[in-house]
Amino acid sequence: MEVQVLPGRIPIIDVDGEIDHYAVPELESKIMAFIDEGHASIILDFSDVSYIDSAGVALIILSIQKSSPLGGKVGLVVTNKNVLKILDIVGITKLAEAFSLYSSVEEALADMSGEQRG
Amino acid sequence: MEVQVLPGRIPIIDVDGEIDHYAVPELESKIMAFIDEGHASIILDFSDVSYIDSAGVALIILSIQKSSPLGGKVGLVVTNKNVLKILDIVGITKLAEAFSLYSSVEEALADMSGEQRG
Amino acid sequence: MVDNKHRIERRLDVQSHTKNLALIRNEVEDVASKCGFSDADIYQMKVAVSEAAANAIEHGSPLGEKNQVHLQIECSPGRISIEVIDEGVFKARLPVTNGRPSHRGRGIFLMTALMDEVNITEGQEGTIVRLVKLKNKESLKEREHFPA
Amino acid sequence: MVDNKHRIERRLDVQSHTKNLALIRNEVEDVASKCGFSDADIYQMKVAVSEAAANAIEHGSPLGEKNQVHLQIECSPGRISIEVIDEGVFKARLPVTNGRPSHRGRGIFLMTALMDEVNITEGQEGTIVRLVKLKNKESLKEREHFPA
Ligand SMILES: Nc1ncnc2c1ncn2[C@@H]1O[C@H](COP(=O)(O)OP(=O)(O)O)[C@@H](O)[C@H]1O
Ligand SMILES: Nc1ncnc2c1ncn2[C@@H]1O[C@H](COP(=O)(O)OP(=O)(O)O)[C@@H](O)[C@H]1O
Repeated sequence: MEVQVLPGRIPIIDVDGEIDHYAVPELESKIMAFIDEGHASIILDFSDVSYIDSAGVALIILSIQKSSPLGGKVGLVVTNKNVLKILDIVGITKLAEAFSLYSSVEEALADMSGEQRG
Repeated sequence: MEVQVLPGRIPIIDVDGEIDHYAVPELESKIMAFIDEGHASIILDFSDVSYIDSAGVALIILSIQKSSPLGGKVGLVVTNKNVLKILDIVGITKLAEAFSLYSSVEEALADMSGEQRG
Repeated sequence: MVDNKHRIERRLDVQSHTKNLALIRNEVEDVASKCGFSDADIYQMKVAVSEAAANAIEHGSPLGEKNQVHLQIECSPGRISIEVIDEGVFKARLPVTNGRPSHRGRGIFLMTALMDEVNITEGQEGTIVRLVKLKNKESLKEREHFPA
Repeated sequence: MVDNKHRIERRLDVQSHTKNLALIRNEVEDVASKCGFSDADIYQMKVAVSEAAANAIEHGSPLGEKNQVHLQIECSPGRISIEVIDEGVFKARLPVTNGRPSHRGRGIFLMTALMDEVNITEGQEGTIVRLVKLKNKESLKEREHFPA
């Protein structure tokens, strides 16, 4: 996991590899701590994630539930077809409250930065 | 379903019989409409409920989710052992946010009225 | 060695409508009590079957009330097996409510929690949910320790 | 009439720890690809098996890492069957998070969504989850319409 924070820009959390029940506990505590530091809105960049299961799904929902009461929003970037299929099955792709799905980091930044400045 | 509203007292919604996927849609719209009328806190009296399944569980959770943002609370009265077992399995008995479980209407009124006056 | 006096088979086909859930539960109760299951066991299988039938009606009936739900109950001395069969395709999508994760989706979990065996098969003609409950589970466990 | 060249049986017993989930998924991938399943099918069964194994580790291992998780894979030409067996008792309780309904509890649903058959049995020695996937489902369906 790698975090990119630039002043005036929404932070990007870059996760790669397999997000399973083994990887999630550490990822979860890092992401929760990062939001707690005052980063209400984040971009989760899963472009290089090759595998996700229900633990990863729970992580996404938890991030939204943490970010939303702080007035923030979670942008999720997914490109892998198999990963997208899992997110579709559990309904993540249809979430609309404090959440958006993107196919690239650029798209996420363009869309979410507009809102943040408002 | 029978609703008892007395001035200065938390309204009691008395449900009896079987709360299944057939009964819930009507119950749900009535209870939601009732909360919408300005009754943030309610007591759901399930003392005479002989059967409940996941539709009834969803109804309880929905009531809490409707009542909680209005500053209200849902008190649930359950006496039937079989019904209690189902609520236990799905975790309802352990919910603590804007929700309490009681074994009699009197107990619910005594406990919830104190909080309401505060 | 099957005690044929206690072997019961029953089939029920009903219109796919939630108003028939009570009918389905009654059928289960009738057979299970004839088979000698306890009240607590009967209550649990009624809930499990009702969940499966509600899914058959809500998710497994592409033609709505024109479809049917099929119930097949088989009871041998120590065991009841109840199949709920619909005429649809398993829908692999969890519902979303107002853009938020849904408070629903507890039906399949309840079945597994209440029964000893749950089998969900996506058949050619429709989804088949088989629910099995064993009688006298404790005595079975004892048998393990004292083999005949 | 079974094509023995394509019949594979494999057994794996691992320590009950989530770090071994990747190992379990690799084993599934290895057998399933030897059996000729498509990449999409293999991905789906890896997720389903991983969910079952995660449950075995998190809910079905009363002694924690002292327990084992057992994987039994059988592949015949048109069909793979994967059993995940633990050493615990099925826990019939959904988790609650901070007094609110949990965002968890999607594992069993995912298994049913991704496989053609899911069987959960509360055995004497532990919970047995059997996951089955069929190959060439479309051709099976065609056969229905054009019987030999
Ligand atoms: N008989 C069925 N036919 C088609 N899809 C089904 C069937 N049973 C379950 N499903 C799918 O599984 C999901 C989860 O089912 P369940 O756990 O009972 O919760 P719910 O019905 O409340 O959504 C359903 O939303 C549906 O997508
Ligand atoms: N192998 C198992 N042993 C014991 N209990 C289990 C097992 N698998 C599932 N369960 C029970 O079923 C519940 C639902 O499982 P699942 O749908 O995978 O969601 P989650 O594991 O995220 O809670 C678990 O919380 C647990 O109570």
